[in-house]
Amino acid sequence: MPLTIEDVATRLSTQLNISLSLEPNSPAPLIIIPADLLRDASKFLRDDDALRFESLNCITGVERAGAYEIVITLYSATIPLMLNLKVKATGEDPAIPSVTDIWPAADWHEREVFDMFGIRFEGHYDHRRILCADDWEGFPLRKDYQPPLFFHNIPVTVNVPGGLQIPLTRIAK
Amino acid sequence: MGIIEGRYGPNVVITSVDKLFNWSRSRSLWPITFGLACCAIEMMATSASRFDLDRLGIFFRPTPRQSDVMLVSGTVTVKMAERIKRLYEQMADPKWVISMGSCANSGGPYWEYGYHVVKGVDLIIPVDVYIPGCPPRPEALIDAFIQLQEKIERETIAKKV
Amino acid sequence: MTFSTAMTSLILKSSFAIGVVTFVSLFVLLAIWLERKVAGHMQDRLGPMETGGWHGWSQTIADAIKLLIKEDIIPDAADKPLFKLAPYIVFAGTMASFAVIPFAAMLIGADLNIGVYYLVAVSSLVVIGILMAGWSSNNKWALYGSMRSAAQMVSYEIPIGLSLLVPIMLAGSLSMGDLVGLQEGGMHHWTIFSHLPFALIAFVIYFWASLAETNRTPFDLPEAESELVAGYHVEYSGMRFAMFFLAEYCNMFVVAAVATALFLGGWYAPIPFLDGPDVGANSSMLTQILSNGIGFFWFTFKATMLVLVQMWLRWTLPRLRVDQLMHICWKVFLPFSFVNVLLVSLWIALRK
Amino acid sequence: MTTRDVDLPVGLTPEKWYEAVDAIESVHGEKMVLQMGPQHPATHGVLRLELETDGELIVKATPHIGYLHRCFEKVCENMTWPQVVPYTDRLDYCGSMNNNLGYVLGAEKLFSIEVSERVQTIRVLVCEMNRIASHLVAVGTYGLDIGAWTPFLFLFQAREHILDLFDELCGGRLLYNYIWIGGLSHDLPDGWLKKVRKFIPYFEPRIPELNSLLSYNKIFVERLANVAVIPADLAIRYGVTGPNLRGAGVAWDLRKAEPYSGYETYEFEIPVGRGEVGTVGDCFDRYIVRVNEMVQSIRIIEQALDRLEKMEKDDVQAAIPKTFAKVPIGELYFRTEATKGELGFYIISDGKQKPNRLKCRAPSFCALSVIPEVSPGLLIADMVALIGSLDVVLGEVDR
Repeated sequence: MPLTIEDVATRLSTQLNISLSLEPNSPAPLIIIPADLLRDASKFLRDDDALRFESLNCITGVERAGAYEIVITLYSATIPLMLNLKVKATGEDPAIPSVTDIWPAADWHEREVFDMFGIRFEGHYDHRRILCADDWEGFPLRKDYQPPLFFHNIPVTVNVPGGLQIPLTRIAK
Repeated sequence: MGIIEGRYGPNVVITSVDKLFNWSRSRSLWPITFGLACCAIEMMATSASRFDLDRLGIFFRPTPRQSDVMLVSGTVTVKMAERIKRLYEQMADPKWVISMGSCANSGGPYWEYGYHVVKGVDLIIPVDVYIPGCPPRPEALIDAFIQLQEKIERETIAKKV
Repeated sequence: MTFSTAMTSLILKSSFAIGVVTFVSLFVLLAIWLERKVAGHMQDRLGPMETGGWHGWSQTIADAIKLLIKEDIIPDAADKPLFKLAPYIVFAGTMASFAVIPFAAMLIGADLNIGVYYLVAVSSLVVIGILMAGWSSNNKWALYGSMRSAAQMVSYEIPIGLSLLVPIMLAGSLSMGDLVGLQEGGMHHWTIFSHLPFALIAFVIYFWASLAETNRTPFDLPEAESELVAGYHVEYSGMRFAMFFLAEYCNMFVVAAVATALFLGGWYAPIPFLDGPDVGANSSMLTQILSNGIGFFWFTFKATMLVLVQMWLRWTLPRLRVDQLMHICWKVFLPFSFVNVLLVSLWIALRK
Repeated sequence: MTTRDVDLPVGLTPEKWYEAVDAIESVHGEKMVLQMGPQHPATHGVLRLELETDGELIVKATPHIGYLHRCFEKVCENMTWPQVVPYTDRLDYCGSMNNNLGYVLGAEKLFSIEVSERVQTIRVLVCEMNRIASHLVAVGTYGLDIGAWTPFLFLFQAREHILDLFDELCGGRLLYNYIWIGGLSHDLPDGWLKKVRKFIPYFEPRIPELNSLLSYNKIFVERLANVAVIPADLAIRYGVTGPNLRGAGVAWDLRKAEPYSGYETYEFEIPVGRGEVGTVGDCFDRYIVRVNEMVQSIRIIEQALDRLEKMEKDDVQAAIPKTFAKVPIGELYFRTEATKGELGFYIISDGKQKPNRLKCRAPSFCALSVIPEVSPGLLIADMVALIGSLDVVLGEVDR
C-alpha cells in the first residue's frame, strides 16, 4: 500500500512538530509549509528512507490577492508519489529560503521565480535575473505589472491603458 | 564603391557596370547562419534537400563579415535586439535584411502582451523584404529571396536625378 | 648565354607564369562550383542551378565578382598591417608552389634540382599567413583557429615530409621532373604500384596528412564552422576573404598535384598507348605541343580526381577533435612513416 | 578562484584533473573568457555561453539564457483557455504536437473532460509522428555540430514526409494548433491513414542508413564516447528528463510510468543508454537513445494505425465545451513525456475565462542547467557535442 499525500503530511508534521494543513481546493492536494521550516522539511523529504523525494520538478511562483507564494513540485520514484509544497512569502519584500543546495535543480527555477515575481531566495549562490535582460525593471508576472514604455530606446509597450498608443518609428531602407 | 557611386549619370558604362554588379550581387546572396526561433527550423528546412536554397546560389556563412543577407528568423526580444543590431553593423556593405515571419515583422502573436518582445525588427534595423506567416512556408522564403534579387537588380550606382 | 636566348627564356617563363595563374583561377572557379555540385548531388539535391543557365555554371563567377566589390572591413581593434598582409602571404605561399608543379614534361615552371624541398618549404608560408590572420584579427575565435591551424600544419608537415621521402629515396632525386620521368611506361611503373607496399603506405599517409595540411574535413578544425564560427578568417570580408578561399582551393590542387607527380605517374597515362608522342631533341613544334598537351591533360585529370576524393571525404565524414588530430599525427602517422622510411632504405640497400 | 576549485564533472577522477591542471599551470596559462553565442552556429538558436577557458580546455561555463524570452506565461494569463494552445506550439517548436497535448491534457483533467477513444488514438498517432520529426531535427543537427553535413540533409528529407502529412492534416508544417481542449481541430482527412501507412516502409530503412552513415562512424563515435558524462544520479538531481535521462541508463518514461491518453495500451520499449562505446550517460548514449526512440515511435504509430482503421468515424469535437466562461476552480501540475523530456504545466484556474497562472516546466530548461556541472575539463569541441546531445530548444528554455 503506497503512501498517500495524507501520510506524507502526517510524517512531515511529526518530524517538524507542527500541524500542517492540506489545501483541498485542487485535484492534486498541496501541503502548506511555513517558509522558515522549508529547509528542514525539504531535507526530511529528500533524505527519509521511506519518502526519498529526490527530484524537484518545478517551482511555480504564484500571486494570489497581492500575496506571493511558490509551489514546489517534488517527485519520489520510491513511493511513487508526486507532491506539491506550497510556501507563502509575506511582506513587501517577499523572501523564501533557497533549496538549491538540497535539490540543485532548484537553482534556475528559483532564479526564474525571482525574475518573474521578485521573490528573493535567501542563500541562493547566484541570485540574478535569468530570463529578462539584466537591467530590466520590475517583475513581469506580478498582476499589477506595468511594462516600461521604452527599454534602451526600443518601444516595448504598444497599448498603454487609457487608449494611448506608442508610435512605432520603423526604420526605412 | 565610393569612387564612382553617384558621380555619373546613367550612361552606357554605368548601366553595364550596374548590370554586372547587380547580377553578381543578386545571384550570390549569402545569409548569415543565425536562427532565432521557430522560423529558424523552417529556414533550415528550406536550405535542406527538398527546397534547396543552394539552387539560387544561397549558402549560409557563419560569420557576419562574409554574409550579405541577414535573415531575421524569429522573435526578436529586447535582450537580443542589441546583438542583432551589432551583427547587422558587422556585416559588410552592401547588405540586406529579410524579416521572416510575423514575430520579426511586428511581434506577431506577442504583439500585445509580450513585454520583452520587440514589435518588429524594423525598429532596430532597416528591412528589405518582409515575409508574413507564422512560420512562413519554405516557398515563401524562396519567394522572399527572389523578390530581394529583383530589388537588387533595380539598384544603380548612377547619380540619382 | 646570349641576350636573345635570355630574352626568349624570360618571355617563355613569364608566359608560363601567366598561364599558370589563369589556369589556377579557372581551376578554382571550377572546383568551387564542382564542390557545390558534388555536395548537392551527394545530399539528394541539385546544388547551384539558376545562375548562368546550364547547371548554374557561372555561380562562382557571380560569387567572385560580388566578393570583389564588397566592402572591405578592417576591424578597428585589428593589427592593421598584419591584417592586410596575411591574405597575400597565404595566397603567395600557395601560388609559389605552382612553380615546381610538373604539369607536363616541358610545362614545369622551374625544374629545380631541389624541387620537392622547395615545395615543402614554401607551403610552410601558408602557416605564417594563417597565424598572422588569426592574431591580427583580434578576435578570440580567429585566434583559436590560427593556433589550431599552426599546431596542425606544423605537426602534419612531418608525416608529409617523411612520406615524400619515400619516392625521393626510390628515385634518388629531388627534382620534380626526374621524379615523374622515372615513372614512364604504364601504371605498373608508377611509384605507388612499382614499389609495393612502401610507396602505397607513403601515399596513403601523404594523402591523409595533406587533408590536414589543406584544412579539409575531417581535419578542418581551423575553420570548424560549428565550433569556431569561421576560424582564422572570421573577421575577413570581401576580397581578402576571397583570397583565403582561393588559397584553400589552390592548396587542394597543389597537394593533389604533388601526389600525382610523386606517386601517380605525373603526366603519364595509365597505359603507354595513351601517352603523347615521344619527344626527342629534334622533334617538330607540333609534336612537342601535342605531347605536352596530352601530358597536361593526364596530369590535371589525375589531380582533379584526387580533388574529387577530397570533396567526397568532406561531405561524408564528421570532424575530429584537437587531441584526436594530434594523436593521429604523432602516434599513428609518424611512427608508420618512420618505419616505412626505414624499410625503404633497407630495401634499397638490399637491392644493391 | 583557481582551476582546482571547480566542481569536478562526474567521470573525471581528481587525479586526472589535477594532472591536467598541473600541466596547464606549469606553463602559467592565463584564463580567457570566451563568449559563445547568442549568434553561434552550434548553440541551436540564441543560447549564450560564457566560457572561461585555458587554451582549449574549459574551466568554467556559465549559460546565459533569455534571449528568446517571449513572455509565454504572461501572454497566457491574458488569453482564454483555448487561445493558449497556439502559444504552447511555440514553446518547443520542433515538437509542437506534444506541447499541445501536455497543456490540453492538463486542462482536461482540471475541467474533468473525457474524450473519446478515437480522439485519444489520433492524439497518440500525431504525437509519435511529431516525436520522430523532432528527433530527426535533433539527430540531424547533432551531426552538423560534429561536422557531418550529409546526414542532416538526409534526415530533413525524411522529416519533410512527416510535415507533408501534418500539412494535409491541419494545414501547418511546423506549428499545428491541432489538439484542442476536448478534441481536435480537424478530423482525419480521407485516405490520410493510408498515407501514414505508406510512410512507415519509407522511413524504416532510414534508421539503418543513418546508423551506417553517422551513428557508428568511427570518427563520430570517437568524438562522442566518454564525453560529457551525465550519470543517472546527477541527471536526477538536476531534473534532467527525457532522452537525456534515459541516456544515463534510467528507464524512465512518463508514457510508461504515468500513462496518459491511452499510452498504457501500446506496446513499446524504453531505449536506454548502455554505454555501448564508452561510459553510460555520455554524449553517444544520449544520441543513440534518440535514434532508438524513433524505432519505438514507429511501433506505436503502427499500433495506433491498426486501431484507427478499425474504428468508426466519430465527431472529434464532441467533447469540446461550448463555453469557457465558467470553469471549475483548482490547480494542478500535469506532466507528459514531450520530445525533450518531462513537459509539465502548473495550471491554476480561478473559475474565470482565462487561466490565473500557467507555468510551463520545460525539459530543456532543466537539461541546460546541468551544463555548468559537467563542462569543466571539456574541450571547446566537446562543449559543442554536449550542447547538441542535450538537444535544447531555446523556445521552451526561455519561453
